[in-house]
Amino acid sequence: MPERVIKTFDVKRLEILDESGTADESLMPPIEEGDIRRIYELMTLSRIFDERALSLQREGRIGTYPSILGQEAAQVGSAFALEKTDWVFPSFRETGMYVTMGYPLHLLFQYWAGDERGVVSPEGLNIVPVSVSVGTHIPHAVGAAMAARYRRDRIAVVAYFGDGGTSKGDFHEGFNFAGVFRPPVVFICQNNQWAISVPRSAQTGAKTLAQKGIAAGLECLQVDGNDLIAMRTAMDYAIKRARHGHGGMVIEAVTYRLSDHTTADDARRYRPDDEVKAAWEREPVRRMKAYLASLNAWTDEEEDAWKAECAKRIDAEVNAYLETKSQPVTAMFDYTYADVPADLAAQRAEAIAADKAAH
Amino acid sequence: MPERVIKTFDVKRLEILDESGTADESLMPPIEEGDIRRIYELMTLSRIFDERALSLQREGRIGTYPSILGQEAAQVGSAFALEKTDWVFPSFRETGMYVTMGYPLHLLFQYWAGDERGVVSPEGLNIVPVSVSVGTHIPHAVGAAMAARYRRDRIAVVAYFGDGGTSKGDFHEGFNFAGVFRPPVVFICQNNQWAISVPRSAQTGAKTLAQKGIAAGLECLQVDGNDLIAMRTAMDYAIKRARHGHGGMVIEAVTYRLSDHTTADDARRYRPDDEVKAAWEREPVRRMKAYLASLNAWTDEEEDAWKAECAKRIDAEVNAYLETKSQPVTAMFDYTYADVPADLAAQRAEAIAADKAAH
Amino acid sequence: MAQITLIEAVTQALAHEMRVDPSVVVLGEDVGVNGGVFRATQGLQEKFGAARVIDTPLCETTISGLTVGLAAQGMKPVAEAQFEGFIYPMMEHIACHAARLRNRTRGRLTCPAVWRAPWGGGIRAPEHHSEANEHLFTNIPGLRVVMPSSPGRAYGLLLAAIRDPDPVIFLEPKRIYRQYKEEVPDDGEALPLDVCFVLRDGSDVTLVTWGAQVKETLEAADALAAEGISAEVIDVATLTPLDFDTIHESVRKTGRCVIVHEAPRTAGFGAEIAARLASEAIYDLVAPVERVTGYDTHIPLYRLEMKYLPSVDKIVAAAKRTLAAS
Amino acid sequence: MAQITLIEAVTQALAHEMRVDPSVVVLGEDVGVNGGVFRATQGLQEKFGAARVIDTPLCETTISGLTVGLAAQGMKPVAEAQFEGFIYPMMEHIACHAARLRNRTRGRLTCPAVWRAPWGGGIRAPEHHSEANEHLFTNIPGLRVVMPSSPGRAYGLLLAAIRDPDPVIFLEPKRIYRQYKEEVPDDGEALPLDVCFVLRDGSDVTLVTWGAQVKETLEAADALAAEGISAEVIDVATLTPLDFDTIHESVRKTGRCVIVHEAPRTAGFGAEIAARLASEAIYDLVAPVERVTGYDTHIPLYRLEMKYLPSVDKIVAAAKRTLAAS
Ligand SMILES: Cc1ncc(C[n+]2csc(CCOP(=O)(O)OP(=O)(O)O)c2C)c(N)n1
Ligand SMILES: Cc1ncc(C[n+]2csc(CCOP(=O)(O)OP(=O)(O)O)c2C)c(N)n1
Ligand SMILES: [Mg+2]
Ligand SMILES: [Mg+2]
Repeated sequence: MPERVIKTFDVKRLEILDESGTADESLMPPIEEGDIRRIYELMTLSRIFDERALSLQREGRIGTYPSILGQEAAQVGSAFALEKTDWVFPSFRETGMYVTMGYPLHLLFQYWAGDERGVVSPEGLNIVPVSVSVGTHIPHAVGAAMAARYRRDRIAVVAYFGDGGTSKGDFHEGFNFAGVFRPPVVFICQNNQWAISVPRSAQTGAKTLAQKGIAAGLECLQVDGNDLIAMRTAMDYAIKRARHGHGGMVIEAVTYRLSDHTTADDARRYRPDDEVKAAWEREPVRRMKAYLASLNAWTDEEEDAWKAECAKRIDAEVNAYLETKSQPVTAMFDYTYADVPADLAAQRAEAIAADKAAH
Repeated sequence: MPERVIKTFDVKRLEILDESGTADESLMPPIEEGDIRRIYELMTLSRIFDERALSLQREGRIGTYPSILGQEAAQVGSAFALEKTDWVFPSFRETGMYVTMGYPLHLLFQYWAGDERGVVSPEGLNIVPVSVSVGTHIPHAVGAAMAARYRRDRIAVVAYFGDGGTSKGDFHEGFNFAGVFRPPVVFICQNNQWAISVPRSAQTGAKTLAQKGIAAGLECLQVDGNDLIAMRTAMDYAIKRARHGHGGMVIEAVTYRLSDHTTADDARRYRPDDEVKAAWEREPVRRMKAYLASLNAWTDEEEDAWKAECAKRIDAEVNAYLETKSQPVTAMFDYTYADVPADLAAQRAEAIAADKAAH
Repeated sequence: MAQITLIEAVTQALAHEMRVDPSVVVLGEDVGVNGGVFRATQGLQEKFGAARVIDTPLCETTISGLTVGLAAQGMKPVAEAQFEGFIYPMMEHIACHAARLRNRTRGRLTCPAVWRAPWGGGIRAPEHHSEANEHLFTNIPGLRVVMPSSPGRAYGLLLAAIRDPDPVIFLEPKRIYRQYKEEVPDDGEALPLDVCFVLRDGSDVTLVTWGAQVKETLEAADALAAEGISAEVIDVATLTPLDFDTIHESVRKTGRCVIVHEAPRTAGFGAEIAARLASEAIYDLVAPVERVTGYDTHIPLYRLEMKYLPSVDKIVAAAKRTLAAS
Repeated sequence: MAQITLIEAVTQALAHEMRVDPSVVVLGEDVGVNGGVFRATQGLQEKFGAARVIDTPLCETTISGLTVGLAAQGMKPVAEAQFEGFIYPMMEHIACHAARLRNRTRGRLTCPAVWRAPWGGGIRAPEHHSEANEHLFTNIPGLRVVMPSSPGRAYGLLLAAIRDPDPVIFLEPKRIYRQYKEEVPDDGEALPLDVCFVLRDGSDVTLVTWGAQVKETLEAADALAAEGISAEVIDVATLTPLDFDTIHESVRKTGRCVIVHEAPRTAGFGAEIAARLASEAIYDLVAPVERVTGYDTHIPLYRLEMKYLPSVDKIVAAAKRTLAAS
């Protein structure tokens, strides 16, 4: 059938550090060595937190936990570009972002141990609660960005979600809205190749997830999500655009979920070992370390000292978590409304009595 | 920021008859003159039905009605490619499709006059009820296509929707699903430039609606939706692909809603007269007539005779509708479940009694 | 002072609150240039600009989610569902996010937002335009579900809803949008939420209802009065949190209760009121509680819809049954 | 014969029906290769192939809509919502399409589909994984809402749900998925829908419940028996259409009723049962109807969730209140 082309779209990809940690110098952005070290430290800290969370879960001290193993660069690299005044709308697998933003880490243990207080950002940090319902936070982020646009706040709003999240209606509607009004929102899709047991290839017929931005008229870019330098570079660009009123942008960070989906999952049921083994070759922490080593900016002693420091810090966070008392039974009533309605106050009294009777 | 292009997409457009009705002969498909006449007749019949529906509404003999004025080519041209065994999932503005499929037209009056029986396809015709909730029928169509695929039925499933419909989550999810499993479904987006008062440009930041297929990895095409020959050509291609197991396809039919949104709307509140005037220059019926005339395939006498015939036919349909008795009060109970549950049977008896008492 | 209809009272309340509070924004399909398909937002975009009266794309899920995002940032969004039949895709954001934001963040983030929707049948509308589905919201903690039944209450309750620090579902009985006019001063005086309104005093039977059915119920009370039966009429107004005390007080006096609503009977909100009576007022009741409701079927297309809805006759008959029972 | 758990009974029923009826297909997230996150569909894809056990993308709206489309074409789809907290985006297709397809087409098209969802709290799960939101469905005509409470009833009721010519919402109390085993012959024998099951005879008080709470309620009956109080226990099983006769018959005998459910109290389905009692059994009742339910708050994260749920103590106390009242 004869037709004429009326529009052409390119999907581009950015990668700077290769798998061995060698940088393409022609693409290397100006970036201070201190920053690079700092970023590497945050990646390591994230990984050590993650390991500890897994062992706390095995010991029954926290509940279901989603590991970020393999996604440290995508998270730390993107969050490093943010200011404290920006607003972050995470999915449920963003430990690296929390670590980077300086969130009190004992709260994360507390949240995964079934305590609402763990997901409340302290004043001065703007991270909304984890979005367990996949993709639902995307329209929230667009709404927050619309509020910023209305008030002319010079902030960016960032939403994190996964490859699975791109199949949801919320994703599409949120993107489309952002394409129309162009508020300052940056969408970071961590394509870790799996949505529980569903591989990326069965999630969508699209060849890239970045191209989903085309449907909304949004600028889009695929990035090697295991390449910290590329992530940071792309994110700096996207955030700057957003802050300067140029509208939303989509970053597909191609990475890999090296662990099970969560501690409630067993990935061996559905994915081949070789795929995982191959993915380990591309994992971001070793790659970054190699790069630092090539700059002579990181020694084995520094590595050991930092790891020891991380272990100490995480120990302290675990202790802080373990020492936190449970909320009283009234905690389930007191934030339902600004004031407790009369009937609810009666139920609250019932609950207090039932709780006393049970002890 | 330096990047490399990893994927390129073209959006193509098909147009064969220009606004004056002159065909680009190099693009003209083999098509019998009889078919062309027949298609023109269906367009005219659709328009006359539409006019009559509007006047019945003004007389209070039917309820709210959505006119298809200006969209006759998009509807007749696409429906003409269908077989009776295919399944059609219409939106609420597809009179031209019903006319083309040979649906008993008095039923349409009945439906818009608030009688469920009006939307029940007679056996042998597979048109599911009008989808008033915009976009919700898109996943249904994909489901029906999945059933066809499972059973290896050699049919196509067609879903009609508007430019507004492309903003809904159902649209995206349905498209994405179709992109993964590639069942035989053809999506026809009638981009009539308006969703009630919201213009196409405020509906999405995408430059074309066709490109929304890219997000799902679906083949997509923009067509001059006022060009009957192009519509038919595109649709033949899409249906053939679907029937032969090559998966779904999106056709954006660019057209214009010349009338108000429905009889409950007043489009002068929100759109400029000149836009409408300009759109009349591109309307499909006159264009088609000019083409037929250029072929010497249609005379003024034929035109007059056919219009008289249409008026007669529509008169008969109006009478058939007006003579249809209302359903009894029990009609609201008898199709709620296969069998009426006990409590509902009691309510049914209540309703019969209340109805008797009221007379 | 001019007399206004219920829908004009909605517009008046929106305009008032936008005037006094710059954090109030209105969003939805066709709410801007077109002023809403029922004209509830007529003139607002001209007055307050397109940044505050936002014509959205056709995407109920995101209108709802956007509302949560805006409210979480301290705005006071008023979202419109064009008809209540299209509110389903808004549910997740209402139930899982709006209603819980305060709870999830221990009060750090809140959701002072309003979801407005034209509600109910009786206007000869197409399919999905006549729903009475307040049940979707009444079992969800953290929400208020409010329904006005007169121009004055529309104005006062909508002001209260916008000012309320928690999310409110504001259902507008479209059948009475233009049924009659009354004087509604634009004085910014809100009416209390969480309170039932006693519209008519009576001593023999309590008629409890909300929304469009208030009209039929008041007429039924007239008809009963003509036969010497004294009916008290209560407009629930805020369904949740329910002001059961006002209902209970009335039933203490009358001993009889007829609940009227247009949603299907089974598990409609009338059930909650009857349940409270069965738990807390059983010794006051001298007759079975009656429910006059829509049937447990879908509201039919418009040819039959009036036969589906509660009517004066049905209400009168039910009230008489309670009197015959004791 | 092997003893099986409730979740194994679900798998057994699915496998049975897929074996005997080629129009049965299963779809949802992770239902194929992974066998479902709870293993409800374990082994089905191996047995019946990927064309009949469909791993979908992550799109609840479309899983639900697809189910309507498949069913309209004469298939018998069984869709899974991975948790009931994610069922909200499925609502519109259930309420506006599945429940109405027969009605809209005067019987030409029907929707013989099942929506399965793990339901309720008590498994120390993350947010949105512990919902008891059956209220979403109980006011919707044209649906059946079914909840099993034992392996045997899971098998028999799920077979019935799949065979039913109308759409069924099948809510599986995940807290008791693996609580105990019982013998469930794979004989293809369905149990009746629209019927309450009397699990224990008693004469002093009727305890009415469904789903996971059946366990606590039976234990409460034991505890009451130890104190000389004879409690009848009814498992509602099919919430709508409700078999009120069985409940009424019991209350006629006992004069007292305690309704137990884990959803919030206000406008929970317990209200409907209490309302029916207030309308049809008021002269049989000798004490106020009691509801032991979740509070009108969101179910808290898992640290506090057991304090939210009804407990044996709370049920016993309520039953005693009904005895003290008369
Ligand atoms: C709406 C919704 N449906 C289902 C689930 C259950 N679930 C949790 S995570 C997940 C997969 C998410 O995949 P992806 O978006 O790729 O994120 P990832 O887990 O890989 O980080 C699913 C299906 C959920 N949380 N929310
Ligand atoms: C889900 C939903 N939201 C809102 C409406 C009200 N409504 C009816 S038609 C329409 C605009 C549809 O625009 P489009 O999809 O372009 O179709 P068109 O009317 O132009 O044929 C709207 C908003 C609806 N019917 N369904
Ligand atoms: Mg993933
Ligand atoms: Mg349109």
